[in-house]
Amino acid sequence: MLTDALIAGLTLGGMYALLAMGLTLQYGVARIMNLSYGELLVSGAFAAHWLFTVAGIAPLAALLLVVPAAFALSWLIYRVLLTPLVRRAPNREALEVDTILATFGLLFVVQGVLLVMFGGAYYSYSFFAVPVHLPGATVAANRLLALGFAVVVGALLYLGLTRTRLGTAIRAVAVDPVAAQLVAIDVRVAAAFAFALGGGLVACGGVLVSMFLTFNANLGVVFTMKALIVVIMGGVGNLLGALIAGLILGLTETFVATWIDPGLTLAATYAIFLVTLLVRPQGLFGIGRR
Amino acid sequence: MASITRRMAVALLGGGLVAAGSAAAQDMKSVKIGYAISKTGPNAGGANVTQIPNYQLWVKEVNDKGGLMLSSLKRRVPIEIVEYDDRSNSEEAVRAFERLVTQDKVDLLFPPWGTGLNLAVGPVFNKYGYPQLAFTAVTDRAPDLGKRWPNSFWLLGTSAQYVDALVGLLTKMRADGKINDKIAMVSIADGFGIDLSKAAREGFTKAGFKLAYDKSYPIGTQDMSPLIGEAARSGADSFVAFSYPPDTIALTDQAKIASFAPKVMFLGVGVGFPLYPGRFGANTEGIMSLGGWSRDNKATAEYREKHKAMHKRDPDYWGSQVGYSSLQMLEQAIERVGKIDRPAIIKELQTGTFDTVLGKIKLRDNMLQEGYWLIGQWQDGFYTGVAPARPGAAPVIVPKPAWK
Amino acid sequence: MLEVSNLSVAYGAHRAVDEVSLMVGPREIVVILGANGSGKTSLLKAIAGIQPATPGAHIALGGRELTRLRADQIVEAGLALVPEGRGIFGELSVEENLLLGAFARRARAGEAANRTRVLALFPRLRERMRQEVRTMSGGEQQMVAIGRALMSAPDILLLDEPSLGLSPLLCGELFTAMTRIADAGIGVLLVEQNARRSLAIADRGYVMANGRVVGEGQAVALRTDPAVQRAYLGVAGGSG
Amino acid sequence: MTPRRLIVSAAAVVAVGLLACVPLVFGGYGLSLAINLMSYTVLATAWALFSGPTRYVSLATVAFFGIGAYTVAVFGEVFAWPVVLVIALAIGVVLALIVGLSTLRLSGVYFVIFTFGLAELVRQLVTWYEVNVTRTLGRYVFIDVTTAQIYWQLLALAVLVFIAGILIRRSRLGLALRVIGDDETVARHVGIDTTRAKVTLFALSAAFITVTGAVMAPRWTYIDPAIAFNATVSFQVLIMALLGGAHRLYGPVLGVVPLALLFEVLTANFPNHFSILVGAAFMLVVYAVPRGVAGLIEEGRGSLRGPRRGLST
Amino acid sequence: MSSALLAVSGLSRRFGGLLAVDDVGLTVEAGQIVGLLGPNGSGKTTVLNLISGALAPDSGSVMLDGTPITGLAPHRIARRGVARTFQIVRVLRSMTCHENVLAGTAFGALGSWGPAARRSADDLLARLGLAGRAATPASALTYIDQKRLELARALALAPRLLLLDEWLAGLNPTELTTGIELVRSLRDEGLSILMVEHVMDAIRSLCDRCTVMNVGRVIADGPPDVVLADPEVVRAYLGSDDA
Repeated sequence: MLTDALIAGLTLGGMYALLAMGLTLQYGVARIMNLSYGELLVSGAFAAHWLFTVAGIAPLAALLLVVPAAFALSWLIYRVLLTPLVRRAPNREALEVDTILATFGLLFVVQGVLLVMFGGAYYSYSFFAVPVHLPGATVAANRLLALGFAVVVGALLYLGLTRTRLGTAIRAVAVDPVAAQLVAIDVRVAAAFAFALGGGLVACGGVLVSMFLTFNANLGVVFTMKALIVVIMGGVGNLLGALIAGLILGLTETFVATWIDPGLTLAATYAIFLVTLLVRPQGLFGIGRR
Repeated sequence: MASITRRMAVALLGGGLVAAGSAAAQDMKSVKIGYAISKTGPNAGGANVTQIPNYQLWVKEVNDKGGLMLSSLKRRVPIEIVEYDDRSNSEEAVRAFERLVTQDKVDLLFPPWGTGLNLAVGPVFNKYGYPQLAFTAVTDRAPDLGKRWPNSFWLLGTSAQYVDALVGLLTKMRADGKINDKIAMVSIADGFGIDLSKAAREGFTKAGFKLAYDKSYPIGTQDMSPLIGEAARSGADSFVAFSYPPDTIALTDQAKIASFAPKVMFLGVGVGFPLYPGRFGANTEGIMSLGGWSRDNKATAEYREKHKAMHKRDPDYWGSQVGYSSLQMLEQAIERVGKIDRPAIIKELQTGTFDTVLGKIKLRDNMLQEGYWLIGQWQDGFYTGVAPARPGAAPVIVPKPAWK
Repeated sequence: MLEVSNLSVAYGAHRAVDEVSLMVGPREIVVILGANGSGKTSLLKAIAGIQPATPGAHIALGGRELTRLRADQIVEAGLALVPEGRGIFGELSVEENLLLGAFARRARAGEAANRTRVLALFPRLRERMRQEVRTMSGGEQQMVAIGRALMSAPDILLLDEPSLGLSPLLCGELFTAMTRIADAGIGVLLVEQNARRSLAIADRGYVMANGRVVGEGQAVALRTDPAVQRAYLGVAGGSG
Repeated sequence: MTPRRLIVSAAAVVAVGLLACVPLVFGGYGLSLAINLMSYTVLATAWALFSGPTRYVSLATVAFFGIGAYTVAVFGEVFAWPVVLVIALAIGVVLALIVGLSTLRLSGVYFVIFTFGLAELVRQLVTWYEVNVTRTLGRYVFIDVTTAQIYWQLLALAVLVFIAGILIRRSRLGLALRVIGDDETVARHVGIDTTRAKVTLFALSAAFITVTGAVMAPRWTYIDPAIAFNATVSFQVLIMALLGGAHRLYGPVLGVVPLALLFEVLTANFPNHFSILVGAAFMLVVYAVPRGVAGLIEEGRGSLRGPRRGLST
Repeated sequence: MSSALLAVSGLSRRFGGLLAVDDVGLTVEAGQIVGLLGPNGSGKTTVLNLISGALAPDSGSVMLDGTPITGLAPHRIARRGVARTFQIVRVLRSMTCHENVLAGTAFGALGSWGPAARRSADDLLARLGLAGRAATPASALTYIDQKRLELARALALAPRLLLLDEWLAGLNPTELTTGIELVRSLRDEGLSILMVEHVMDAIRSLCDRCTVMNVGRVIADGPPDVVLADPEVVRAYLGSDDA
């Protein structure tokens, strides 16, 4: 029963972490509080669904199409819609408010397009839904795959951001965009790259979760909020933080569901989140700003 | 002359109104029907499967015939539709229906989706005297509501009806020695799940069943493995879930992954949705839920074909046919009255007998009392009605076959 | 050789910098003196490209026009600024700050040599390589800032009030370091409040008031100029 | 009283008098629309009462609004209407005090997300309580309050919230809040009890929001947590107040009226493309009206003192 | 020294593993200017933060005129008569100069409000040479004027003790002379001042006493000429050539 809950919690947490990594890049590095984040995730899920049911392309192969497309789309969004806001913002707070408002608008636009294309109905398909027998527990292969992706992608990104000059440059942009220019970093390109990378990541998450979650065009906000909670719990801009916060949330949910009451899982999530914020306002692994 | 009685005055006034109304009716170009429904928001998933397709199908069919036959005009009058999105929000819904009645001056209204919104707009329907044929609301207050708002009709009935039918089935299986007396029950923490689980708790206990596991889970729960794990460990032969579509699918998925194959597997909304067999194929065999269809009912089969032709997908197996039937009832009531006289239409709906895809229907206490399936089961790729016991009821398959 | 002519910076109607011209040669230390609000910081920012200049300005480095370039391209062209408040990446380590200093393509080839030079200049950074910069003292942070700027292999280094907030001891070390930087062939343009010390190490100086250059000359001459003495060297002339 | 102030006061009295006549002139839909405008006016103005000067962006609006509505669902048929409103008010204020004391040291986006989480937490807890303790989810509210009465109550609330706003602005508390909004550290060091000032305002703002929820509840007959704690309310209030300009007392109204009417027109005419159009309109507003409508008016008058969106430093 | 206006003893504060302030004691007699010196990172600003209540000490006590104020909230300490300025100047940017000063008047020791408060705010602006700037937004001021405004706001609290954190830093010699005169005149009016400062000229000409810190500890304390000649102070702080 313990291993069962543990493994279920880890897979759920892995999914949360996967969902949050893109946002931590977009918010932590590109400084865009992207409220339309979940919509892009749902778009990824729809794309995978469409490719699978209509074109017969397996979701894992679909990643090769969807992720670059989402990367390109996000790049475009950043350059066309967000650059003017970045340029006119006198400081970080003003940019935060402006981007919250602008991406809130974007949320409706994307959702509206999805509604026109797919309607409001639920979508679901089955792929890789085979049981994997682990010692002490049985899990769905597709969920395990999502966990694996979260760990691998998280580790790769972490290494990339800390061990390479380019990655360090991206973190420098997060710390101080003005000073970053003074070491010859083209901040516009670096921020756009981080934002687009975040977009690619979230679409990847969308494709993966579409294999086991039932979704419709209205579900984006749910994912945005979950991702936000993970990002803030883990510390903004901190990939490992997102991974660990995701796992903590996942474990909390399954433990509460198993031993206390499934009715309190979401309440427990929020309670943990709120307590974390109160004890460590900068998140588990964040650095206090201001 | 000072002794004109109040009754006379009312009659005079009324006459004047009727005269004015019929003058307008003479050049009536269309029958305006309005509705606000959740095209967006959390309700959209349900509204898009069970409700909107039926509205579109019925309107198209009637207009293809030339419209509603209004004998007072001696001609058919086509239907014109005004539709809004209530965004799954009660206040939006109330205002949208107010707008439909007072601004768009529609002749009739279609109901919104779900228990909450149907109740929210109930006072508006009632205040302006429009018939409200709610077919996606399950509430224990249905009998009271029918009395409080005589213009309202609650076609899906009460949770007690469904639970009674389910308890009946399970009791018989136990008597036949096919299942033990333990039941594992989970329910969504929403009006639907709570009403049904409350009734079920009482019903099961009274019938001598033991609830080995009994929990609710919040809307938006993304992982069902703890629930399924606990249910499997509870030793119950019967698993009952009063769930919403995403959870219904997740529960099925997880049960399959965990190789949890209870002898009775009863799930909530979504089992009858077209995407369910699309997703699980042969694995649906033996799964039970609310609603159900008659395999040998020609009208039903015909409706199914029409729906499929228009929307490129099947209707759902629970609310859809009830919904379509309610529209047929409305059509027949209007044509019998012969004009858009709402009090008369309401009266006809209360008392008349109607010919629908469900068969002959007569409402009692503003509710659909019989003639439709409460419990159904996937049998050989068809979601067939198994309870209540009436002609056409298929024998229940127990135990549910193992997962493939 | 940095040549600036006709440079103006405007905030709305207010002209913070008004048609300034100046030049800095290789191996030369040039100091800009002026009261607070006389436009010195805006001038440096405009040269470095993080503050837009009004049209008509000319900024050239070794004959190459910098005027239309972005800040990052200007660094690439060989001009580095250590801004007021240091502008270091507080949440990154010393090592990472220096690594980023060499982000410019021009700096890659000589990165190792530059690093050796910076560490020779500021030996105490060597033992702090893995430390997060924000946890270091003000003086050490200033060393990181200057070191990072030097890592981009600049031809010209701009320093905005580097001694602000430093103790007298560190201040002394800093001015010594500046001399050694110039000796290595880099032109240094310095904005300083500490006129006495900066004129002591400078070759030439400019005096700014209300956004304009109102005086210039050899450092030796400025040191003895009565007007400069009165305004910038103070009357309470004692020293420790 | 200066003549100008006299004129403004007289105009305000006349305006309130005219607004009070709305239910006598418009019925049905017109009144519904007026209720919508009036309720969002109270909500957005009350929101800006706290968030405008302090620059704490709260998404907890619906937590308080929902509590108001739910109180009516629970006690609506038990007590007389004024008693119900007082109970709602008390619960709202108590929650605001608890939340305020524990959370107001968070800043920026952390506070935003915290308040959003709070609304969800309250919703989850109410749900859990109803499911496991009362075993009913979804309560029926059959109270004899007419639509016109709802409107008048909202109008009264609107008048009160404006009076409160004016009084605060002129008071020492108002100055304290603006100092906090600019620099909280400085505020503390000039002797301002920042916690008390913020919590007082937060509770006052929450009180108005809670009572608005209570007043609106009888319109829906049926209340469950999903209806009462619908997060879109929080977002809508935020957006309206920011569009109008949260740094002015009259700012939020300038956002409420155009946005509510825009939503109305779009939802009536483009039910299938509502989302796209609203989103596009929204983004247009962000790009074209960066300082809120109040900011536009100030620009027109040539004064540029208000900060962008009343939130930035 | 029970007669001291400010008496700090045994003050310690730890940040994580770092002991930023270690058993610090110092006093400010009524009507004195005391200089708090030391290398960067030696804990001077932390001491000011501990006195003004921005931080709570781990141990030790702070007495103001014989009453303990240790660990009180900053607003309480401010109301008891301790005003401060900040190392990096902090004005209320979106408010006018007048409102900036009014913020001090309204919540300080006097807590006055209304016409009298507005008058005294205007008087203070005039005193610091900002007479014509009452309606100007603080953000539009130059650096030196912002420093003046910040001091005016601190004085508006009607403090008994003024904490200046590098208030003279960044001023050119002319401005410095004016600044020194201003601080001296405040002392002459009976205000006690504790100032963190690197400008030696100011220290020599203003301070009655100096306390020097290094790595969180007090290494010297006494009259300026004695302290500044102390070999340990020279080694740790001044350096051998302060040319």
